Amino acid sequence: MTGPHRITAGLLTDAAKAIGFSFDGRTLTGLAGDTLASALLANGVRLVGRSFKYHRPRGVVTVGPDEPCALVDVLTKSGREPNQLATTLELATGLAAESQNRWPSLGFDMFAINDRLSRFLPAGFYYKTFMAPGWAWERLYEPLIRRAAGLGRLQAAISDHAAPAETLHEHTDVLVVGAGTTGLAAAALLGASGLRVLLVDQDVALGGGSLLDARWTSWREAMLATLAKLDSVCCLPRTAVVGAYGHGVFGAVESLAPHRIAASGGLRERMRIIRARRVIFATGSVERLIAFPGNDVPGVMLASAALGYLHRYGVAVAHHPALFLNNDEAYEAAFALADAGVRCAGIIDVRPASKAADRARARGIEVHGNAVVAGVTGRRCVRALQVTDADGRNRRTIAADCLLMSGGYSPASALASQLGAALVWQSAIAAFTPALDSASGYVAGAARGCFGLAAAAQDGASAAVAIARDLGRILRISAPAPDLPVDPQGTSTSAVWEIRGRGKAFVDLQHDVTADDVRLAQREGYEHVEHMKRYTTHGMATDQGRIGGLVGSAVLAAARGVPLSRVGQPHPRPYLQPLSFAALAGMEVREHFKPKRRLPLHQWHESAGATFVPVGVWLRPLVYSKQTGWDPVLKEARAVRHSVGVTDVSTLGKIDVQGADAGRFLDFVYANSMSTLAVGRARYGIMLREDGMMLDDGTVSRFGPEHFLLTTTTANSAAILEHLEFQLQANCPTLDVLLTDVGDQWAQFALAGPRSREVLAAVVSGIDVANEAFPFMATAEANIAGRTGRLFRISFSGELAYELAVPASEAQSVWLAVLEAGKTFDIKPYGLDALNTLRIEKGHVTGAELNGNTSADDLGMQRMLKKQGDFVGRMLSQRSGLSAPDRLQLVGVRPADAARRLRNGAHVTLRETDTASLGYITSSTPTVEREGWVGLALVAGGRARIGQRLFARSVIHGESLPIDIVSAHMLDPENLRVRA
Amino acid sequence: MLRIPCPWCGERDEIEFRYRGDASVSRPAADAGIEAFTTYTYARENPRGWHLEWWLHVAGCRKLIKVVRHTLTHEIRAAGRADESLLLPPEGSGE
Amino acid sequence: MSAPEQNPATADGARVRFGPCATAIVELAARRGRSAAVEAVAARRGLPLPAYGRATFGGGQLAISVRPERWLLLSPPATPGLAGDTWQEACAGNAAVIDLSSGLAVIYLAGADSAEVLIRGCRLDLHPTKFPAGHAAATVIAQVAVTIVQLPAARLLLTPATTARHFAAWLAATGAPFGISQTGAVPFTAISGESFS
Amino acid sequence: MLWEGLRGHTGWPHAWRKAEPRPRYQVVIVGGGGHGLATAYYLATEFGIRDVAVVERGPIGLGNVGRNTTIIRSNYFQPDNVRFYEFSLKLWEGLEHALNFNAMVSQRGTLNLFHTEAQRDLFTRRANGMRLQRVDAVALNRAEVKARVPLVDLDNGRYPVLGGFLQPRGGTVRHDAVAWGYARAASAAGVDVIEQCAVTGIRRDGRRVTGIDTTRGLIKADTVCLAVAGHSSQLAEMAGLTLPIETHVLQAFVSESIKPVLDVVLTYGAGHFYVSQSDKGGLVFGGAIDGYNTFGQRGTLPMAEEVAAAAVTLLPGLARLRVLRQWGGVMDMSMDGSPIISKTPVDGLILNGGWCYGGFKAIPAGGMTTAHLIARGEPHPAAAHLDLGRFAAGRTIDERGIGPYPYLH
Repeated sequence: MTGPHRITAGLLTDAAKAIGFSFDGRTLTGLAGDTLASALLANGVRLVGRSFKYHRPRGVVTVGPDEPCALVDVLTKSGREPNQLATTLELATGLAAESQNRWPSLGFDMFAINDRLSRFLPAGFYYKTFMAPGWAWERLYEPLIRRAAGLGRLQAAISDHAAPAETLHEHTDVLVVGAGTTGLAAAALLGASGLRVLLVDQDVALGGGSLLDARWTSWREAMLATLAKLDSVCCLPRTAVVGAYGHGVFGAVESLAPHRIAASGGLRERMRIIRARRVIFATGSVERLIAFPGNDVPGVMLASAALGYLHRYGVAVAHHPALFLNNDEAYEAAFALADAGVRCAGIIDVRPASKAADRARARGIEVHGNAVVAGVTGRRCVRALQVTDADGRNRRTIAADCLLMSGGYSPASALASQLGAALVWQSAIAAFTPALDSASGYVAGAARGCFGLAAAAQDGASAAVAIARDLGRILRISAPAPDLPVDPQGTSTSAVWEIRGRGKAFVDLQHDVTADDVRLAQREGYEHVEHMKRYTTHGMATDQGRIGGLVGSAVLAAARGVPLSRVGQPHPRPYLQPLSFAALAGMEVREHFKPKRRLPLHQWHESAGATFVPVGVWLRPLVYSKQTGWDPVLKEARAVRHSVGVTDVSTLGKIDVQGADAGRFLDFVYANSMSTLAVGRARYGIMLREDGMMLDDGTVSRFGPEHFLLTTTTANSAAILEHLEFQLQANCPTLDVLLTDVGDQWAQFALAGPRSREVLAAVVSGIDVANEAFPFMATAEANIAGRTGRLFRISFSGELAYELAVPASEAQSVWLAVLEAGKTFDIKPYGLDALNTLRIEKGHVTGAELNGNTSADDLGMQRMLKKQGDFVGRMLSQRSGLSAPDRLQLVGVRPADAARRLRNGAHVTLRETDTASLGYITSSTPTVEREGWVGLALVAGGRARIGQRLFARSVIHGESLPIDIVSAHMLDPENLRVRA
Repeated sequence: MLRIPCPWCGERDEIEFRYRGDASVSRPAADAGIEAFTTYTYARENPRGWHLEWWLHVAGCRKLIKVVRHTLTHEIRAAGRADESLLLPPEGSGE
Repeated sequence: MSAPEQNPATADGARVRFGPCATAIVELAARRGRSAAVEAVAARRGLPLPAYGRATFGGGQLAISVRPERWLLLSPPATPGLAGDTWQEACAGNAAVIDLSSGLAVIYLAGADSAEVLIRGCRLDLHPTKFPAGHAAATVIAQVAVTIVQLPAARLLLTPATTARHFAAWLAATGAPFGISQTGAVPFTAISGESFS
Repeated sequence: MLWEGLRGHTGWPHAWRKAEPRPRYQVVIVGGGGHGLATAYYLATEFGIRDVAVVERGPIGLGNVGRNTTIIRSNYFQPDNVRFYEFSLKLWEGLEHALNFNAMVSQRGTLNLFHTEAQRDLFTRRANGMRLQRVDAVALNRAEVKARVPLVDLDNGRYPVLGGFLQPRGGTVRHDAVAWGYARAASAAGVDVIEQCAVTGIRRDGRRVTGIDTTRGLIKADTVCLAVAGHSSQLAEMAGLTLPIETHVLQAFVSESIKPVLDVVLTYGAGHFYVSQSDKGGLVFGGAIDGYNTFGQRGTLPMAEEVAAAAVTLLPGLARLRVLRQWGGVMDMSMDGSPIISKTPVDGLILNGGWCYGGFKAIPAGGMTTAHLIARGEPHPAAAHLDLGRFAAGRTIDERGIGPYPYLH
C-alpha cells in the first residue's frame, strides 16, 4: 500500500506498479499514476517547502495546477529545474526532488528569522528603506535581497538546447476548453453534428468533477466512448490552454506523460496553436481559501484537495481532519472521507444551518454552525484549531491533524477575460462570472457559475446547440444521454473572506501576502486593486493567486468600505499556466533560429577552404583561407588589381521587370532616369525613401523595350521587392508592369582585373567583347561556357570588370570554366573582405554608408536626381535640412602616418583631444597598391574639408590619430581602368 | 494573433503578411509641394478604432490588400483587393 | 492529430519520406488584362490552366496557380516543346515567361505521416476536407516560402533554391520522430503518374 | 520603519493626496504616468510652480511606466540622444534621495551583444560617440562576455557572439516605484494628483489653450501639457492637431522567480530580445513591436514565440525555465524613432510624447526638460532638438535609420 496514508485504490494509480523516488535525499515509494504530492502525502510527508519571504513551513494545499506552496526543485541529468508543482509532477522512477527556499535544511531554516522580524518587513518595506548610504543599495542591500528572493535554483546547462520541442498548428470548428461534464456534453453533441471538435483538458484524465463522484462514472465512460467513436472529434488530455489571442487563436500546451517522454526522445511538452471558428470555455471553477490566522500551516488545505487525493490516488490526507467552509459542496469531502473510514473531527460552517449540515449530522458528523476558525495550533503541522462563534464568542479548541477549508468557488474566467469578457458580481455564489459576447465565445457550466455536475452538463449541451446553430447545423437532441445523475439539493454559499485575529492570515500563500499587508497598502493609498497587487505582489506568483486572489480583493474592499463588486480583481494576463521557454520557442531555435541561405556554389566555396561569414540570412565566403589577418585578403585583392580575380555576387537581389510601362515605373522608383536607358545597356541607379533619404542602390539593365532587370544590395533584396510591389500596387495601379523575383534563378560572378577581358573572351562565344564592341555599362545575352547566360560590363572593384549571370544550376560548370580560362593569368577567387577592400579604395558605398541617415547629396550623388518627372522621395529631398552645410558628407580618409591603421566607428574631431564629433569612419581597409590604410567617412561639411588634417578618435581604443580628408574617389577618379 | 482574410488566399496567420500602413491616404500629386508631401509622409491619423490599412501578402499571393481593422479590439470587419473601396464602420462602434 | 510516439516508424521509415524532384519550371505572368488570352494559349497547347489555388495536369505538364494571373508550369527537365522559349513565343505580348527552373527546388513528400510532419510547421489547414487533391497554396514553413501542391497520394513542396537545404534540414529534423527517410531524386513521372480527379 | 513596525504600521500616511479638481490651475498636466508626474514634480521643486494639477483618467502609474521592462541606459547612436538620455541617467542616480523613496535604481550594467563585424563597427561608433561625451562604454571580447554572463552560449548554432558593449552605469529601476515616488513627492510639494478624471475635450480661445473638459468638470489652465504617450494622437486631436505618431504595442514577459542567474541587462544582437533579472528573481524579457498600429495593451503569440526562440538560442540553459506572464504597453512611435518635447501650433499646449522604446529611462529628463519648457517658455538645452518642427524641416533624429515607417522598426 506504499505509504501509511494510502487507504484505498485510486482512480489514477496502479497499485501493482510501485515506483521509487527521493525527496530531500530521503528514499520513498509511490505508485504509477501518483503525483509527487500524492506520493508524499501517502507517505505522511506534510512539510514540503519554505515560503517566499518569511520562510514559514508549508505543505500541500491543492490537488492540481492551482497549488501555491508545494513547489520543488527537480534534479535532472542536465541540471536542476526549479519551481515544479508537486501537485502535477507525475511520479517517475528515480525522480529526485528537493524542497526549496530553505537553508541549511527544510527542517531548520536560518531565514525563518524573517518571520519573527516580520513586523519590520511589511508589504513594500523596501520602498521605504535600504537607501542610506547612497552606494549601499547595489553593493549591500540588493545582493542580500536578491539572494533571499526567488524560490528555486536554476542550474543552467547549455546542453538543455538538446531538449526537443515542437509546435503543432491545429484547425477546428469548435474548441472546447475543459472536459468536465460541461465540456463532455458539449463535445459529444457538436461531434455528432459532424463539426470538427477539439476537446482539451489540462488534467491527465478527462472528466473534471465527475472524476470525484462515483455516481458519474457510467455517464462519463459512456460519453468518452461516444467521443472516441467520432472521427471529427479529437480529445487532448494533459493539454492546458494558456492564452486566448483573439481571432479564434489559442495557445495550448500538452504535457507528455513520463513514459511518452522517453518514447519521443525527451520531448516534454508540445505547443499547440489552435485556430477555432468557435470556442466553449468549460473551465469549471476554483475553490478559494479563507484568510484566518495560521491558514498556511502544513495540514491546512482545500477541501477539494482532500477529495481529490482520496478519489484519484487513494490517499487520505490525514487521520482526523476538520473542515471549515461556507458552502454545501465542500461537505462532499467529509462524506467521502467518512465512506473511506476516516473520522472527521468536525465541520465548522459559517452558516447557521444548511441542507448539507443536516446530511452530515444524520451521518453522525459533528457540525459547528454559525462558527469560524479563529486560529491554528501547530507550526509544522496542524495539531488543533481555535473555533469561535461567528461573533467571536464561545472560543473552544478542536483537536485535528488537518484542516480542510473551502471559501466557496470562483468560476475560472481568465480566458474569457482575455477575450474581453466583463466580470459580473453574483452574490448568490459570492463570485464574479464572465459576461462574454457570443461572437467571441461561450462560457458554460461552473465557469459561468452554473454549479452542480448535472446542471453544468445541461449548460454545456445548451452552449453546443447555440454554437451548432451559429455554424449552420441543427442539433435534434439537446440533452446529453445517458440520463444524468441528480445534483444534491443545496443551500447557497454565504460569503466569508477573512477571520481576523492574532497571527498572520494569508491571502497569497506563495508570496507571503497577508490580509494586514493588503490593509497597509490601502492605508498608504494603494487602494486600487492594481496598486494593491503591485505594492504587495499579491497574485503575482507562479499560481497567479488563483485560490486567494478574490480574498485579497475582498479584504481591500472591506478596508475601503466599498462593495467587492466595485473593487474587482486584477486583469488576468497570459499565461494561465507557467510555460517553459522550450515549449514556447518550438523548434526554430539555434541552427534553425533563422534560415541559412546558401550560394549555389556553397559546396565549391567550402571545398576551396573559404571562411564563411553570416550576412543577414546568407552564408558568404569572407576569404579563401582559414588564416586570419589581412594577408590572404590582400593577396586576393592584389590579384584583381594586377591581373584578374573572380567573386560570387549571387547574393545580389535580382528583380525581373517587364511590361509596356516598365520604364515609366522604374523612373518613378529610381531617383535617376531609367526609361532613357538604351536596350543592351546598364545603368547605376539610386532609390530614395519618400522622406528623401537614400534607400538602396544597384544597377538596371535593359534587355528589350519592355524588359528590364534590376539588382539590389544583398541586405535589402527582400525589402526592395516589397517596396516595389507596394509602390506598383498602391501608387501606380494602372501601369502594365510585372515584377518577378529571379534572385535564386541566377548565379552571378564578378570577373575583375586588367586581364578579365582575356579570360572572358576564352569562356564566351558569339559575342565580341572588344572594348568598342562591348563598352563599359554594356549588357547582352551571351553563351557563357556553353550555357545561355547574361553578360554585364559593370565594375564594383574599380577595375576593368564584367559580371556573368547564368542559371544557378549551371553555376558550378561556368565557375570552373572561368577558373580554368584564368589559370594562365593566375586568376584568384576572392571573398567578401577583398571585395570590400577594392570598393573602399574606389569609394563605392555599401550598407555602412547607406545607413538610412544619408541623403543623395551626403553621398555626392545629388546630380543624379532627375530634374523632370515625379519619383519617390523627390519632393522631400528638397527640404532645407537635407542639404544643410553641416550635414555629414562622404569623404575619403588616410592616416597621416601610413604606419597607423584606421578603425571603423572612430569619430572624426577637429583637434586631437576634441570631444565634439564631426562624424565617423564608416569603412576602412589596408590599401592594395600602396602602404597604409584608406577609409570612407561621413564628416560634417566633409566635401569642404577635403585637404584638411583632422583626427580619428577611437576612445575605447585610447587612440587619436591624425588623418587627411581626401576625395572619396581615391582610386582612378577618372574611371580610366573601368573603361580600358 | 491576427487571422487576415486575404481576398485571394483566404484566412491566413498575420506572419504571412507585411503591414504597410494607412490605406486611406493617397500620395499627393507630383506638384503638390513640400507641405503636402510632409503631411503625407509624417502625419498619422492613428485612430483608436476602425482603420483602413494596407497589408502585403508576402508569403502568399504577394498582392497588396486592404483591411478594415479595429486598432483596439483587432476585429477585422472587411478585407479586399487593392482597388476595392472599403467603408469604415461608424466611429465608436465595435468596441 | 496523433502524436509521433503513437506512430512508430517502420523499419525503413516508409511512413513518411521525401526527395528532390527534378523539373523544369517556367512562370507565366499575364500582362495587365491579358490573362484570358494566356489561358486560351495554354488551352490550345493542351494545358487547361487551373483556377486560383488549384493545380491541374495536362499536356505532360503540371500547372499551379498560387499567385493571381500567374501560373507555374512544371515539366520534365529539357522536354522538347515544353521549354520556356516555346511558351515565350506562344505568349508573346500576353505574358512574361520566366524560367525558374534553377530558382525553385521541388520536394516530393509522401507517406502516411506526412501530414503529421507538416502540421509541425505549416500554418494552413491541410485537413482532407479543406485541402483535397488538386489544391495548391503558397505559405511559409520554418520561415521559408513554400508552395504546397496536394497530389492524390503525395505532396509537392516548392521552395526557393538558396534555402532549400535549410528547409530539407528542417524537414528531416521535424520528421525524425516519425522515422522520415530521405530518398533519391524522384522522377517527374511520379507526379504525372498521379491522376487528378 | 522601526517605529512603525512597533506600532503596527498604523501611522503611514497616504503616499499621495487623493486630490479633488479645482476650477483652475496655472498648469494642468494630462497623464498621471512617469512623465506627467515627473514634470509636475520638477515644476514644483525646480521652477517654483506649485499651482499644478496632474489629471489621470484611471489610477496613476498603470500605463507604460507600470508595463515596461524597467531598463535605464544612455547608449544611443545620435549624439543628441546620447546627451538627452545621459542627462536622464544622471538624474536617476540622484533620484531616490531627492524623492526619499527607494525605487531600487540598480546600475548592474547593460550589455549589447554583437554577432557580425558590421555590428561591431556600429557599436564601436556608438561607444566612441558616448565616450566623447564622457558617457561610460566598454568593449568586451567573447571571453569577457562569457565571464560576465555564464548563461550565454557564445556559439549558438546560428549567429555566434563576437563580443559585446557594456554600459556599466546602465541598469534597472523598480518601475512602479518611480510613478509612486514622483506622485508622493509632487503631492508633498503641493501638486494636485487627480485620479479617475478623464479628459473629454481641450478648450481653446482662438490659437490659445484655455483649459480642459473632464469627466469631473471643466478645469481652466494657462498651460496644458499632454504627457499621455500611447494616446498622444487622441488628446492632440481634441486640440485639432495631427501628430507624426503611430501607436504600437511593445511587449514584455516575466518568468517564475529563481535565485540570481543574471546580473546585467543583456541584449541579443541577432534577434529581438533583451533580458534582466528582477530583485524578486523573475527574469524580465522584452521583444520588438508587432509592426502594426494597435491600442491593444496585451501580448500577442507570434512575438512570444520569437522572443522565446531567441532566448533559448542565446541562453539554452533557460530552456526549462518557465514564463509566467506576458503583457503589452502601447507606445507613441514617432516618425524618426526619437521623442517629442515641444510647443505645438496651439499656444499654451505642450507635448511630451513620441517616446517609442525610450519612455521609461527618459522619465527624469523628460520631466525636467518639459517642466523647463513650460516654466521658461523655451526648450531645455538637453531637449532642444526634440521639437515638432524637425519633421517638416528635415532635421529628423533617426536613431535607427529606418525612416518614417514605424512598422519597419
